[in-house]
Amino acid sequence: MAQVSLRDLVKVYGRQPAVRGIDLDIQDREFVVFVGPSGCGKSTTLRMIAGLENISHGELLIDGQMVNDLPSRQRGVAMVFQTYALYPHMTVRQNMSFGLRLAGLPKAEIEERVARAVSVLELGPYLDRRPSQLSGGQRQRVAMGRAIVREPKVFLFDEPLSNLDAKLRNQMRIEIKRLQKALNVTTIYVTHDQVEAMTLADRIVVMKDGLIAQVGTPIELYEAPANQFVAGFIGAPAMNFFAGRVEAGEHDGLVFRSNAFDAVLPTGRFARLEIGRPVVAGLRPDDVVPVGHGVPPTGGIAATGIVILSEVLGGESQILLRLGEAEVMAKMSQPRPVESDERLPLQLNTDRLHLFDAETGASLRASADAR
Amino acid sequence: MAQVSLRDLVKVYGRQPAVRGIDLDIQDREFVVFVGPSGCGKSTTLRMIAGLENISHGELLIDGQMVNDLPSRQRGVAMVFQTYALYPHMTVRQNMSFGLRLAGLPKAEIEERVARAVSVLELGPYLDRRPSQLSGGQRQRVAMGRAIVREPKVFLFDEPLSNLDAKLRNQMRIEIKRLQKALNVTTIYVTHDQVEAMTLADRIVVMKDGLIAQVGTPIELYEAPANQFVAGFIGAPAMNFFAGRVEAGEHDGLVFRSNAFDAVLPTGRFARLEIGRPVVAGLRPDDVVPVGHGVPPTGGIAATGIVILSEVLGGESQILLRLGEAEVMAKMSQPRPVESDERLPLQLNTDRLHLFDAETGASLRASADAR
Amino acid sequence: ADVPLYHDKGFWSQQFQVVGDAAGEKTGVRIVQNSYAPPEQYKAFVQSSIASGSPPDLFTWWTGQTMNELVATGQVAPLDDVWEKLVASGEYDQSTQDLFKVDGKTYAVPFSVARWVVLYNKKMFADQGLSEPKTWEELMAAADKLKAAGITPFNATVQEGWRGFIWFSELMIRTDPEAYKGLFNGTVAYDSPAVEKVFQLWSDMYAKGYFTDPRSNEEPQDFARGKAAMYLIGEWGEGLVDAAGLKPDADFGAFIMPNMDPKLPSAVVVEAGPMVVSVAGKEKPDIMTALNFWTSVDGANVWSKASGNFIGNTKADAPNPTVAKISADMKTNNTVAMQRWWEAVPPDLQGELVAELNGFLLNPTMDNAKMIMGRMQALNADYWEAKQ
Amino acid sequence: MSALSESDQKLLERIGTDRIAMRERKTRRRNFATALLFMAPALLLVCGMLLYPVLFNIWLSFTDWRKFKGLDTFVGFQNYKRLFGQIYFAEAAFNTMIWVVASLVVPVILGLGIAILLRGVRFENAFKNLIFLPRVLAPTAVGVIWFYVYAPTGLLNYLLSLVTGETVSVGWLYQANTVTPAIIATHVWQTVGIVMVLLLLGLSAVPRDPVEAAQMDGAKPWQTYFHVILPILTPTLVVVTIISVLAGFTAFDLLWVMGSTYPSQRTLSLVVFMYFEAFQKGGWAFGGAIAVVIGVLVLLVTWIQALLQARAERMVR
Amino acid sequence: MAIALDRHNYDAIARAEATRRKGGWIVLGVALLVSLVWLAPFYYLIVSAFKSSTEYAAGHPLALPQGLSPIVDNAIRVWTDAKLGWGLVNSALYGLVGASVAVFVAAMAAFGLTRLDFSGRTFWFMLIFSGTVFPFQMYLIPLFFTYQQIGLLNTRAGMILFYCAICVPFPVLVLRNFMAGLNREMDEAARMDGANDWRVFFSIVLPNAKGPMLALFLLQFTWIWNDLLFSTVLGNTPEIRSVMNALQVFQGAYTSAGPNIAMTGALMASIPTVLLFFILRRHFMAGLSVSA
Ligand SMILES: Nc1ncnc2c1ncn2[C@@H]1O[C@H](COP(=O)(O)OP(=O)(O)OP(=O)(O)O)[C@@H](O)[C@H]1O
Ligand SMILES: Nc1ncnc2c1ncn2[C@@H]1O[C@H](COP(=O)(O)OP(=O)(O)OP(=O)(O)O)[C@@H](O)[C@H]1O
Ligand SMILES: [Mg+2]
Ligand SMILES: [Mg+2]
Repeated sequence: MAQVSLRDLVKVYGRQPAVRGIDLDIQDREFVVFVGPSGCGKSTTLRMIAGLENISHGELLIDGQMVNDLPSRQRGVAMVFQTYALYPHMTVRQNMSFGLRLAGLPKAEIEERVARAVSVLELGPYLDRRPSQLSGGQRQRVAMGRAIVREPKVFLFDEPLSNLDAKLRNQMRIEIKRLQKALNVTTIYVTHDQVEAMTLADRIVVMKDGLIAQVGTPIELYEAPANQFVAGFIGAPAMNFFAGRVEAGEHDGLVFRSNAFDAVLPTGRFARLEIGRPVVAGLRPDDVVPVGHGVPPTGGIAATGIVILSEVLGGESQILLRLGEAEVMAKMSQPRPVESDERLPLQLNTDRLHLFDAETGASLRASADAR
Repeated sequence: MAQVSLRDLVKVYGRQPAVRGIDLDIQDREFVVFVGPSGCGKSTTLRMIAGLENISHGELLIDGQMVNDLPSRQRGVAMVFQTYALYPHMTVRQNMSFGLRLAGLPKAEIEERVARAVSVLELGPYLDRRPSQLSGGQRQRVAMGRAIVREPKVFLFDEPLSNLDAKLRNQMRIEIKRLQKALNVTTIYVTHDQVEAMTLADRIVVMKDGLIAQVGTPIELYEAPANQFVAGFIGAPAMNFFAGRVEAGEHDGLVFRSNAFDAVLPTGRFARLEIGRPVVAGLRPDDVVPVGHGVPPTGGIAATGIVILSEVLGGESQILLRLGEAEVMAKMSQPRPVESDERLPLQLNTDRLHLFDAETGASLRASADAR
Repeated sequence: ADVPLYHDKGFWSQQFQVVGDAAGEKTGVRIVQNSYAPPEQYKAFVQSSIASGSPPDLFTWWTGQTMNELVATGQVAPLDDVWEKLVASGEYDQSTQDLFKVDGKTYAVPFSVARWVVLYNKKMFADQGLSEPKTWEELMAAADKLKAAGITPFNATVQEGWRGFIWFSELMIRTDPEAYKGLFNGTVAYDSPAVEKVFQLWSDMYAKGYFTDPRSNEEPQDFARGKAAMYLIGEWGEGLVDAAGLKPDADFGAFIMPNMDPKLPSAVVVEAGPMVVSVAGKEKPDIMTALNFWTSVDGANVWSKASGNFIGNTKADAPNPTVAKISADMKTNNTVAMQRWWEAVPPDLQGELVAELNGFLLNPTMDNAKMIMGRMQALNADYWEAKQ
Repeated sequence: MSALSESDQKLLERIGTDRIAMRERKTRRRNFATALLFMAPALLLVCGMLLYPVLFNIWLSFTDWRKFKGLDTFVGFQNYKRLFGQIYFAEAAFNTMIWVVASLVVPVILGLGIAILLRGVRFENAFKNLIFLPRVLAPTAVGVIWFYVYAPTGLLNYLLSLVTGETVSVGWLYQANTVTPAIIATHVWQTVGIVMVLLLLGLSAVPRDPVEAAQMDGAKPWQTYFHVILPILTPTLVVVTIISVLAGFTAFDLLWVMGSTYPSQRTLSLVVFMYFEAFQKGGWAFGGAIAVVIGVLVLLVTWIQALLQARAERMVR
Repeated sequence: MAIALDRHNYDAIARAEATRRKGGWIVLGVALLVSLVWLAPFYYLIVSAFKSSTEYAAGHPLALPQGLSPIVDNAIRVWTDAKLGWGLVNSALYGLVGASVAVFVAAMAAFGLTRLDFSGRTFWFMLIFSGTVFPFQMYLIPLFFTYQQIGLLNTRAGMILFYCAICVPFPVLVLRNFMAGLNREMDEAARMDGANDWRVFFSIVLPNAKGPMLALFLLQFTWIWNDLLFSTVLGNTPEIRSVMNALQVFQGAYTSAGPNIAMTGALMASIPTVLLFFILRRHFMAGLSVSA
C-alpha cells in the first residue's frame, strides 16, 4: 500500500550502463508490469527497487521517502524470484515464517499470519514438506506465501512463472491476478511474456535497452503503440510491417504506397505527414481478414494474397500470405482448409493502419494517447 | 520415403508398461505428430522406432520389413532430439558430417551433402563454431542439419522446439514445416504442445497412458473429438465441459439439461441417446460468443454470464464467466474492457455442442468421423 | 620426583618402565621413559634440541662415530667420576668403560652390552655328532657336515635393511682385525686386498650353500624353525629366538666365532647401548640418582630380568644362560671387545654402505662383490676427501 | 566489454562516473571486511601452518644446516650444486619420473577400462565398492599386506607356482628390475578405485543424448566411446590425470614400507631420497633443497594442469 | 474415463523380453575376475591374521586358518606392543577434531569467497588453496623444528593444529565450487527477509552444504587416520602418536614380529576406516562427485 517513484534511475555495471534513466510513478495498489526483450534491464530495475543492487544514480522513493540507501529489509518490499529461491532445507512452514522469526515477531502472530497465507494459497496439505517435495506450481505458491506473510508495502515479481509449463502458467497467472485483487498491494511484475503482461497489468512498462519505450494500459499499447518497437513487441502473431512512403492521393488526401498495397490514409488519424516521407505501415494480422471469415471490416481495401503456409489452430488459423512483394500474416476465424499457392481474397482493415517514421520508428499518430 | 507400421507395439520397463499396444500405419511422406500429456509414452514409442529402446512386444515395419532387431544405423531413420544432442567437442561441420564419415562416404560427397543442408538451413556463417558458441535456435538447426545430411527414409523429432523461447518456437515451427514440404520425407514428430501438433501435422496421434486416444487430421480432432480426453486436450483455451443429463423435450426432441444451461439437442447429430442418460456436454470458448463481438452464431441459445475475470490479449480477450452454477471460458473478439461482476449477454452456439458419455468419456456423435 | 628418560627403543619401553618404577621405589626418584619411533625421528629430535641448546637431561644414544658427533657439541657431560666408582667397586670392567670413551673421557653408561655371538641349534649339532667349534677349521667342518645332512649351516638375511654388515664385519675381524679398524678412519680402502679376501671367503661360503635365503623376514623365527643350524646375532637376539619357541640352553647354545688365524687374540663384537646425560642434567641430583640406580646391581638385575639384556655389571645376575656362558668364555680366553661396524663407521656412510652390503647378500657372486667394493670405496673416499 | 556508444558516454558524463565508482568501492570494501572475517580462520591456519613452512623450507635450502648445527650460515646454491652432482639424485629423479608416468598411465587406462566394464553390469555397486575399498586403507597397511604378498614365500609366488607347476620364489621387492613395478602395481591396486569412481561419475554425467545421437548416426559402440564419450569426458580425464600425477609425485608411505628391504631404497623416489638425507643423515638443508626441487616439479605439473583443464573445458562447454 | 489399460499381460511380456535378452554374462564374468584380483590381498590379510607364526610358515598363503585362537594372541600382541589403544584414541581424536574444524573453517572461507561480492576473490582463494599445491614433504623439516622450538612437538594440540590446517585447502576448493553453484537468489531472499551475513551463513548456506561437508569430513577423517608422514614427524611419543605411527613398532630394528603380527596390525588399524566406509559409502561417493 504504497506509491513507488523512480526518478532518473540509472544502473552502471563497471562502465557499462544497464539501466539508462527510468522515470516512473507507480500508484498505490497499482499492478505494473515491466516487459521487454531479454537484457533490456527489467530485472536490474526491479533489483534496484528491491535493494539488491546499488542505485548508480537517481532516486527511488517509496511513499515519498528516499530509500536509495536503505537495506532491503527496511524498505517494506517483498520479492518473488524466478527460481522461487525457497530455502531447500526448510519446510514450507519454516520457509514462510523465516522472515517473521528474524523480525522477532511473537509466535502466535507468526502462526496466525502463516495460517492466513496458507489458507489463501491452499497450501495446507504441504506445510511440512520440503520444497523438493513440491511441484513447480506449489513451489511458486510457497514463494508467494513467503512474500505475503511479511505484509509488505510493495510486491516485486521477477518472471515468477517462467519456470512453469504452459498449462500451469495460465493457471498461476489467474491466481496471481486474483491474489493481487484480494490483497490490494502495489505490485511490480517483470516478465518477457507479453500474454502475462497484457492480462495482468494495470499499466505496462515496455523497456528497451535500459530505457522506457512506452508506458500505458494494455489496450493503449495494443491500439496505439508509441513506436514501431512496441507495436512489434505487443501482440501475437506480431504486427505486419510494410515499408513505403506517403504520397498525394485524390481529393487532397494522402496515400500510403508500398510494394504490398496502397491505402488511402484516413484524415485526422495521423500528424506530421509530408508527401514523400518514407514511413513504415503496420497492420495487425487481425486486420488482414480473409473474405468470408470473421467480422468483415467496415472500411478498408480489398486485396488478394497467395497462401504460403497455413497453420490451423482449431478455432482459427494463421495464414502466411504473399501480398504483392511482401509476406503478410493473416488470421482466419472459423477456418477452412487452404492449399499452398491458393489465391485468397482479403479485406485489409486500413482504418486501423499504424504509421511509423521509417528512421526513428516513432508513431505518426495524431495524438499518441487517443484510443 | 517410407511407410512405417506399428503393430501392437508394447514397451515394458521392469514390470511397468510405458507403451501398452500401439497400432498405426504411417504413409509415405506423411507428417504424423504424437501428442499427449507428459508420461503418456510418446518418447518411448519414438525411441522404439528409432532403435534406441528394445521393443518388448509387437512388430515395427519400415517399408514392410520387420526391423525390430535391426540397430538404429540400419533402419534408415534420423532423429532430432529435444536437447539437440549435438556433439559438444565438434564444430558444426563435424557434427553434421560425423554420420557420413562413419558410413565411409567419399569426402567429396560428404562435403556436397553438408553444403546442401547448410544452404537450406542458412548455417553458413557458423560452420566452424562449436555448439556452445551457438544460440538455441542455431543449435536446433544444426541438429536438423545433422539429420538431413543422412538422407534418411524417416525423420524422427522428439519435442525439438521445447527448449526455445516462444518467439523462436513459432519461427522454427514454420521452418520445420517448410523443410518437410521441401524434403518430402516421412516424419514422426513428438510434442506436447498442441499448437505445434495442430499446425504441423497431416495426422495427429493423441496418446494417453500408453495407448492411442484418437488418430486424425487436426480439423477432425478439433471438430469431432472421439472422446472427452481429446476434446479437452485439443484447443486452447480448453473446451468447457458441463455435466448434465439427456431429457425429453418438445416435439419428441431431446434436451440437454445442466446447472449451466439447457439446450435442445439437434437431431441426427448424436446417436445412442436415451432419456435420463448422464452425459457431459462440451462447448468451445469460440462457441460462447459475447453478444456484439465476433460472428454471431446462426443457431444457439442466449444466456447471461457474470464476469469473473477477463484477460485482454490484444485482438481478443478471454473471459472467465459464471454461467448458472458453472464456470465458462468465453472468447471475445474486438474486445472491450469488461468489469468484474459485469453481466454479459452471450450467445451459446449449441449447434456445435459435443456430448460425451459421462462414464466412458466416449463421444456420442452419430458418426465419429463426420465433420 | 620423576626424571624423564628419552629413547627410541619402543619395543623395550615397558621394560624400561619396570626399571624406572623400581628406581622410584628404591630411591624415590622415578624414571619415566619416553619412547620415540622410528630412530631417524629420534635422532632428529635430539639433534634439534641440541641445536636449540636444550637437550633432554637423560637419553639413550649410539656409540662410535655417532657418539663422537654428539660429544663434539659439548652438550653432554663426561661421566668419568661415575665410572671411577663403578670400576672401583668391581662391578664393571675397564673394557666396558672403554666402549664409551671419546678422546679419553667417558660420556655414557650402558643400558645394554650385547656381544655378537653364534647361536647354534643343539639338537642339530647333537644329531650330526658336532660340538661347539673351537677353531675356524672346526667351524667349516661343522658347516660342511651340516650341509651334507641337508641342513643349512648359517642364518643370514637383509631383513629391515640394516643387517648386511653383520657377516662382513665378523669375517673382517676373523681374518684381519687391523684392516677392520682401518676401515673406519679412511686408512684402509673398501677395495683393498684385505676386504677382497673377505668377500672371496664370503662368496665361497655362499657358493657352498652355507647361508639361508637372504630375503626372509623372519630371521629369528627361521632359526627357531630349524631353517639353519647357526645364527650370528647380538645377545639381545636370544630373547627373540626364545619367543619364537626355541629355549636357551636346552635347545640352543652360543659361542664366540673362532678366528681364522689362531694366532690372533680372541675377539668379539660388542654392541653397547649408551645412555648419556646432558651438561645441565649432570647438575641435577635426581638425574644422577637415577643413573646410579640404573648401573647398580639392583638396577641391572631388574633390567636384565625384564628385558633379558646385560648391561655389563658383572656382579649382577646374568640375564640368561647365553650371557653367562659368553661372559665365562670371554674370561677364559681373554677375549677383547671390538666395536661394531655400524657404530664405528662414519654415520654419513652407514646407510649407503650397508645398502651395498645388502646388495651383496642378494647376489653373492664375486663379480657383484667387485662392483660393490668399488662403489663402497668411492663413497668412502668421497667422505674422507670432504673431511680434509 | 564492447566500446561505449556515444549516448552512453554522455549518460556517464551526466551522472558522473566517479561517484558511482566510489559507491561501488564502498560496498565492496564493506563486503571485503565481512569476507575477511569469514576467511580469517582459514587464512591463519594456512599461512601459519602451511605457507610459513614452505618459505622456511626455501630459506633453509640455502643454508648449511645439518645435524646439531644451528640454522645460520647462508651458503647460496651449494646444496643444489651438490644435489645435481649426485648420482643418487639422478637415479631418484629418474625413478620418480617412472613413478609419475606409471601412476598416471596405468590407473587411468585401467580405471577407464573397469569403469566402462562395470557400467550397468549386475551388482555394479558391489563391484564398485570392492574396487574402491583399498582406497580407504592406509597406505601403510596396504604396504604391509603387499610386502608379504611379494615376499619370496608370499601370495604372488604361491599363485605363480600354482600356475607354472614349479616352485617360484622371486624376491619381487629385492631386485632392481622388479621392485618399482611391484610397488607401482600396489599403488595401482589402491588408486584405481578412486580413478574409476571419478570416471564413472564423469561417465554418468555424459549426457545420454549425444551418445544416442551417435548411435543413430551409425556409430558402433566402440566408435561411440572413441568419438563421442571420451572427448566429452576430457575434463574429467584431465582432473583424474592430475590427481594421479600428484599422487605419483608425492607417494611416500608405500615406498617407505615396501622398499624397506630393497638395498637402494633411497633412490626409489625423490621423496624417499629427501627423507633419507634429512632424517637419516641429518642433512636438513640438503633435504630442504630436495623438497624445493619436488615443489618446483609439482608446481609445474599443477600449472600444466590449469592450462589443460582450461582447454578441455573450452572444448566441451 | 475408463480406457482399457490392460490390453496385454504386461508381466508376461516383461518376462519374455528378459529371457530374450542375453549377454551381460560375459561382462559379469570379467567383472568377477577383476574383483577376484582385488579381493585376493584382503583374503590373504584376513587369513594371515588368523594364523599363528608357525602356522603361517607351515601352510601355503591361501590356506584357511586352523582355528580362531591365534588371532586373539596376535591381536593382544599388537595391542600391547604397539600400544594400539593410545593410537586408536589419538587417531580418532585427531581425525574427528581436525576434520570437523577444518571443514567448518573451510565452509566459512568458502562462504566469504563465493557469497560476498568483493574484488580479488581469486587471489584470496589462491592464497588459501596454495596450502596444498606444495608437496607435503616441504612442510616436514620446518614444522618439525618450529614445533620443537615452540614446544608443540609431541603434543596433541600440535598434532590437531596441523591436521586442521592441512585439511583446509581441499574443502575450500570443493565448497567454493559447491557454494558458487547454490542459488544466489536464496541469499537475496534471506536478505530481503531481514537476515544479515552471519544469518545467511548459518541459517541458509551452511544447512544446504551439509551433504558435501559430511563427505569432505569423511575424506579428511580418513586422510588424517591414514597419515603416516606427519604423524611420525610431529608426534612420536606413545601417548601422542597415531595408530599408523604405532604400527611402525613392527618395523623397528630389534623386533621381529612375523607377517602374521604385522598383518594383524594392518587389519586392526584399518577396521575403523573400512567400517566407516561401508556405513557411509554413499557419502564418500558423494564427496568424490563434488570434488570432480
Ligand atoms: N551483475 C552484472 N554485471 C554486469 N552486467 C550485468 C549484471 N547483471 C546484468 N547485467 C547486464 O545488464 C543488462 C540488463 O540485465 P537484466 O538482467 O536487467 O535484463 P532483463 O531485462 O532482466 O533480461 P531477462 O529477460 O533476460 O531477464 C544486460 O545487458 C546484462 O548483461
Ligand atoms: N528408462 C526408463 N525406465 C523406466 N521407466 C521409464 C523409462 N523411460 C520412461 N519411463 C516411463 O515410461 C513412461 C512414458 O515415458 P515417456 O518418456 O515416453 O513419456 P512422454 O510421453 O515422452 O512424456 P514427456 O512429454 O514428459 O516427454 C513414463 O511413465 C516414464 O516414467
Ligand atoms: Mg531478468
Ligand atoms: Mg518425452
